[in-house]
Amino acid sequence: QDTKIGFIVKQPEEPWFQDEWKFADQAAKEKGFTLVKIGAEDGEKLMSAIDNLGAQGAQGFIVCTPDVKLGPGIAAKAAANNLKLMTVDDRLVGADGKALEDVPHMGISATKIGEAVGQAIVDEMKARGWKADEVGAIRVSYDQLPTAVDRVEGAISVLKANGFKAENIFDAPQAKTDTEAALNAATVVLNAHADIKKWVSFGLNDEAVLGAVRASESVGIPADGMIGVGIGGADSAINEFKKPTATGFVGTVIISPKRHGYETALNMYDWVANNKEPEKLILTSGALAKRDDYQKVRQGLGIE
Amino acid sequence: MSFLDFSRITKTYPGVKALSDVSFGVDKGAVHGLMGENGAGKSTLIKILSGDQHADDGEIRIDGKVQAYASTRDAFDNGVIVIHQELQLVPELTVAENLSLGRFPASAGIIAGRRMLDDVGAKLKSAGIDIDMRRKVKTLSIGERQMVEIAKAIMLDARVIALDEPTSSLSSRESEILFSLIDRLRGEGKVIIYVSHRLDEVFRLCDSLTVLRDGKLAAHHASLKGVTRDQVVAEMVGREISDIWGFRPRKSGDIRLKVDTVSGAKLKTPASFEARAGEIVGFFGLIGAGRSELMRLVFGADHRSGGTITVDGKVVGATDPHDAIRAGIVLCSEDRKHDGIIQGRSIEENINISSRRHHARFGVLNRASEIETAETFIKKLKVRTPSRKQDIINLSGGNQQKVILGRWLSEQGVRVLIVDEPTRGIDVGAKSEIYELLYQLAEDGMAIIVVSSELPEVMGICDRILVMCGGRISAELVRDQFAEKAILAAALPDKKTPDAIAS
Amino acid sequence: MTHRLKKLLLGEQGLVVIFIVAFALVSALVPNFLTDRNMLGLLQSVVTVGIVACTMMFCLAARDFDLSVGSIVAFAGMVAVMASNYTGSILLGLLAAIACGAFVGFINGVVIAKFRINALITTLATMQIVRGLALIASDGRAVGINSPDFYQLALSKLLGIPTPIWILALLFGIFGFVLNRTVFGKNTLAIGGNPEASRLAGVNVDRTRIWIFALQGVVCGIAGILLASRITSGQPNAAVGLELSVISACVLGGVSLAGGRATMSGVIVGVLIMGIAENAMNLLNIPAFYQYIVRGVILLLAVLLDNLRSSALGRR
Amino acid sequence: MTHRLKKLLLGEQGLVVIFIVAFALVSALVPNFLTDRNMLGLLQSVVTVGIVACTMMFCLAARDFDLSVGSIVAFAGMVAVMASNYTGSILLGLLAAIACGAFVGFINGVVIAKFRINALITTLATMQIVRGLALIASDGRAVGINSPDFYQLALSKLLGIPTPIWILALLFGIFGFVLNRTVFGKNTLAIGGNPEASRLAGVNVDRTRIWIFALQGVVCGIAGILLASRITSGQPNAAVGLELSVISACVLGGVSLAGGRATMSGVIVGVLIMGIAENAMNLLNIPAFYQYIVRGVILLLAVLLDNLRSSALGRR
Ligand SMILES: Nc1ncnc2c1ncn2[C@@H]1O[C@H](COP(=O)(O)OP(=O)(O)OP(=O)(O)O)[C@@H](O)[C@H]1O
Ligand SMILES: Nc1ncnc2c1ncn2[C@@H]1O[C@H](COP(=O)(O)OP(=O)(O)OP(=O)(O)O)[C@@H](O)[C@H]1O
Ligand SMILES: [Mg+2]
Ligand SMILES: [Mg+2]
Repeated sequence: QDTKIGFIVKQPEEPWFQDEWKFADQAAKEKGFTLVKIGAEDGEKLMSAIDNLGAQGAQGFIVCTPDVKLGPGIAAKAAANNLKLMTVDDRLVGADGKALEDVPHMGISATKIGEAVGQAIVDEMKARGWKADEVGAIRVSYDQLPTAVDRVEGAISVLKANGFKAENIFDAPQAKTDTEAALNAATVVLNAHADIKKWVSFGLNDEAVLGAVRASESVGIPADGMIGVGIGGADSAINEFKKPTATGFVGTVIISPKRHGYETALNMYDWVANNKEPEKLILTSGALAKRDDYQKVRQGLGIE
Repeated sequence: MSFLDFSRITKTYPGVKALSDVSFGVDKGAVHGLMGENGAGKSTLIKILSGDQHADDGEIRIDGKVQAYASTRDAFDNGVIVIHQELQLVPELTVAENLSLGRFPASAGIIAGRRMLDDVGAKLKSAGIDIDMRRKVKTLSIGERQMVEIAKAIMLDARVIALDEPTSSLSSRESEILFSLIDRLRGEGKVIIYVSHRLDEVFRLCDSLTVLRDGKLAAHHASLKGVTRDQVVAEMVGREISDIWGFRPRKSGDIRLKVDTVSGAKLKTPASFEARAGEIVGFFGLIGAGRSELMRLVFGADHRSGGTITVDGKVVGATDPHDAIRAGIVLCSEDRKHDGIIQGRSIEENINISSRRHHARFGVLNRASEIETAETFIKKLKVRTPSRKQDIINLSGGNQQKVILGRWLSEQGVRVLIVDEPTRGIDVGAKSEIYELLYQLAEDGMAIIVVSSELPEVMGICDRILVMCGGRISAELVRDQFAEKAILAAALPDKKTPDAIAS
Repeated sequence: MTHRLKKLLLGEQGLVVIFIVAFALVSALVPNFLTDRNMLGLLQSVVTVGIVACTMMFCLAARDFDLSVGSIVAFAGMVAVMASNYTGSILLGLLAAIACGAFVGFINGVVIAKFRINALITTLATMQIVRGLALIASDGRAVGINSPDFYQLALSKLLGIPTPIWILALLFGIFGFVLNRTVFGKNTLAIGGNPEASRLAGVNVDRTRIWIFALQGVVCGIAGILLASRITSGQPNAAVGLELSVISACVLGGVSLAGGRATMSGVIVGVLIMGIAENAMNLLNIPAFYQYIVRGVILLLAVLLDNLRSSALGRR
Repeated sequence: MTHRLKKLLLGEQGLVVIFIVAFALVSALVPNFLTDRNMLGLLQSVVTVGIVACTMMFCLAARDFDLSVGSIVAFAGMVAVMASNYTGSILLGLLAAIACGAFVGFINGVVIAKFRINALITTLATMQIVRGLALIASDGRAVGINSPDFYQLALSKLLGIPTPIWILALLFGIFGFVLNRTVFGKNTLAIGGNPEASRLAGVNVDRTRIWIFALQGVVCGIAGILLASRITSGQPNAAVGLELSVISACVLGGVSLAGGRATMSGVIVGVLIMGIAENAMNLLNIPAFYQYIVRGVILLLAVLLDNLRSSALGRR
């Protein structure tokens, strides 16, 4: 019987997940198994997707869940369909809020990425010689998404540890997770605090930070008055680095879709085909990429 | 004091005093006529009686008790049933369901379908109305719908029944059914209020009569003995009208419209006829004779499955009304609510919708000429309204009809004017003016086709009459051959004696 | 023979016939489609949409519109979980969820019917407010279920078929009956077909509309409970965009947005078409971006076919 | 005095008066609201919604519905960027974007008007198809702009006011004129008021509807270009959910979903109310979850106020 492995992701339109899929496909080609890619934006779709995999006769699947609290449900569904289960990016938790240790996981903690962003901002501020109390911070927030909260809170914790005052951090809630919404929200913050000339910004992903950077441009803050550090390192960030002149988008913390996609798929294949159980927990790390070194960083992560 | 008493009823709409200080009474077992020009306030009075509208002042008493209804439901519960001027039916429901709406026979909310059909069937049969009660209302013709509407009057045991222009789209045969129904109700001691613009009917049916003018009581006749028609007309219109038809002979010219073996989905038998320049051709028939269907085919409103239409020798490939209009054929449709008025828009826009393309330049409106056209026709047709900007839905039924007529009379380059029941709901005074307008248009060389269910009307104003029956043209008579008997005989599908039906 | 076929196709149930043909085609062409497991999975995947479509049908038939269903489903799910956790009684949790759903629906109905505020705006507003409440109550995070019995709602089976599917079938039956055989159903159709005539005929239009929205709330509450049980947690972000799926399923099933026209069989077909499309696309492993296009094309084809059918009917 | 005030409030422009009062209130109560910078920021934030609302007004006034606007905006933005990059000419890119928008709109119109397919379903289908195309064309990734001149579309200013705002004002002016002073506008309103009567009055209903959708496409193309310039890239995920914002702005501005009623001033007010609400909430630093609730309440209040006004009018 052929090996069939599912790969379910929560936001199939996002470049990040597209990349994960792409690298998982690569593994599938190398090992000669079938990869079934399904997008599941919410818990209900996810449950259907697992049923669907079961019906197709898959042996296991990898999932990036729309919500970590779905843990027990996913585990039960997988067992009911006799499917091996691995998670990627986001780790499942039980009803008690503790991680489901039994489910093999590969990922990176949202808080850790956020801290890397915060560190990058602090470093850039030092390089530019900015003092913490003359700088405003735009927290482009999307609190509906728990991961987003963890990321920005990670960044804020580093900023605060480096002398940033809480009252200089301004919330710019985006109504949706696209650049336009971030742009509109950040514009309001910038205009409400016209006296502050130096700004830093961070958010859920590259698009959010790009919105803040665009907002600073539209109200006339020059590129050297803004430090934006994104998360993801997909094309929208790379495009920014390719622009002829530098913008306020200083860097992005790239997380490697290659490891997350390729390795998880490979591990699942080994588990299914050779009964070799994967490690329970593999944590990857992000790498900061900036205008001058992004190509090198990407190569280092195996994605160029 | 009478059984039903209106006292000092006053009602104002924005910009319009619809009723002021109207008082009169009606006795049990009497049919009381209510007449007046378009916009005189008849429907408003009926709506107040039905609990649909609330009077600003004054009160209604039945059997000495003051009636204060919060809703139409209260009115039913107090034995008041009103048949409104505009049809109030739900197209997607069946006839039986429409007649039971608001009072379905049910237990625990579940409809007793069998009982509903039995009830409705019995009532319809006793009233002599022959309509399949399982049909959805949307498949009925206007006339049939009107009969369904009328049937509502007998569905409940009412004390007071008000009928607002119930015969406006009925032909004489169906009207007769209604009249015998009214006679029966009168015999049962009900109070019946009867609104109509047809003097013949009012004199045939009514025991007493009230005339409204500009929202005020113009006359009250406790008995119709010794009252003449001319007197009533004068009370209504404020002047004498000697000859309402005012027919004058014309010379007719070449053939304008030639309809050759035209057929469609709802008119299987191909029909052919022609109309000359300057000629007024009448189409008479009973409900369902297919006149409206034929005219809709000529106008391109429905899909034509065969035949040709020529105007002034040129073939019209009309597949859509706007093609027909460009070729010089216009149709003023019989169903003003569904096919005529454009709700939510002003009188001005309703008049100009078709003709404005002649005045617009590069698609930009010529405001001055639009205003002028609107004002002209409001004046010419005596539309009663505070301003040309009034939403057409706020006009009285007859005034809406005038606005729709104005739409077509203001159109330019018309060679063939088809009017389907043009004077439906229009008062006598305005009628004669509309006829006069038709004569003028005919004299200017237009071919005019008048579809009407009112035999006196077609006989009064037409040069030639075509009679339709069962979807085919069954007779053709020129003016000096006009005779009621002959026309009715041709209109009747079965060979019953026409005397039984003649009005 | 061909005559009888024509009659069948063009009759009231023509949509159902078309659906059966399409179903047979998909079964033949898509591997693994017609297996017991997949059929059950398919049915389970349409439970939420299907349940909510039952009352959305009434709503649309009465010329109304309800955008708040997605939020109510999420909110009711949250309430079910939180109340169960708090009281320790699953039953109380379920009752609380249904009560909350009914309450929101009732408010919708009152605002729309009594204050005469446009249904689109009203339900758009409650959609936001209720979603906000769900987020605030849970601080934006999913709430886990304490008692594993709660999962049993969705996992338990009767005759080999999971409970939610039974509930769905039951609701289809009930609301089909209500639409055609009760005063409430006929009044709904009448209001949609001609509100003015219904009012003049003495139908209590306001009360009927309020009932429709309240029922919609109850049904959303049930859907929310089943969803929470199925995904084993209350999620404030659940069922985003549900309203559009439900409304399209209804319209696909021949419910007129202009009111006055609806059949339960049509709605069932509409719901199933949407579910089958999703299911088959995943079975065929169609890439995510192409799924958008296929979904769009299927929608168009489905209505186009039905239109051809009914225009053939008109010309008959 | 009070009489004149009453007349003003209850007149045609009463909604505008209410809006001005509300605006004054917000200005007084919300710090930093009434600053030049914030006003410009506010206006820029409503450019997309405002532009698309111009033609959505026509669409709704003709009793139609367009859900595909968000997808068209994203797609047109992608096309503008990709075509500019490919040809090296920004002008060609812009033309291509507008042509694509017009094409999609035209297809919508033809399917709806000629094949008589429900507008909701049709545009839901094109919404999916077009979004799918945008995703496929870009492989789901943002596409950067090669020539920095492209940014200037959004950044350049005239008399201190950014170009997009001028364009918005211009379109408001043009479509206000078209609605009230042209045959096309009046025909649109007539079709919405009574489609059958309009057809029988010689209005070419099909052609008018096709034009409306095609225009909607053109306008979405313009909005897409400005958006791409503003965010300096073509993003296939842009403008998701735009349709709902635009439709609510229109309905808030008194456009009737039952057709036949629309004013440009109303739509402008609707667009601004939505923009001001967002802006003020962020200035007041209202937490994200509470923003949902506030947004809902403002929507309700705005329509309620307008209803009170017009029912007072009825009772005058
Ligand atoms: N809702 C309304 N808003 C404003 N004016 C109205 C409204 N309803 C009726 N009117 C006005 O009130 C007056 C009386 O109307 P009504 O319908 O009672 O006339 P009517 O006597 O029935 O005329 P017709 O013979 O044409 O049916 C008319 O001038 C009409 O324009
Ligand atoms: N939508 C429809 N579906 C089925 N039958 C219809 C429909 N509309 C009309 N008919 C039938 O077609 C026949 C012709 O109706 P039509 O309206 O043309 O008659 P008419 O001569 O104009 O009479 P009137 O207008 O006085 O009713 C009638 O028997 C009617 O019942
Ligand atoms: Mg009247
Ligand atoms: Mg007729």
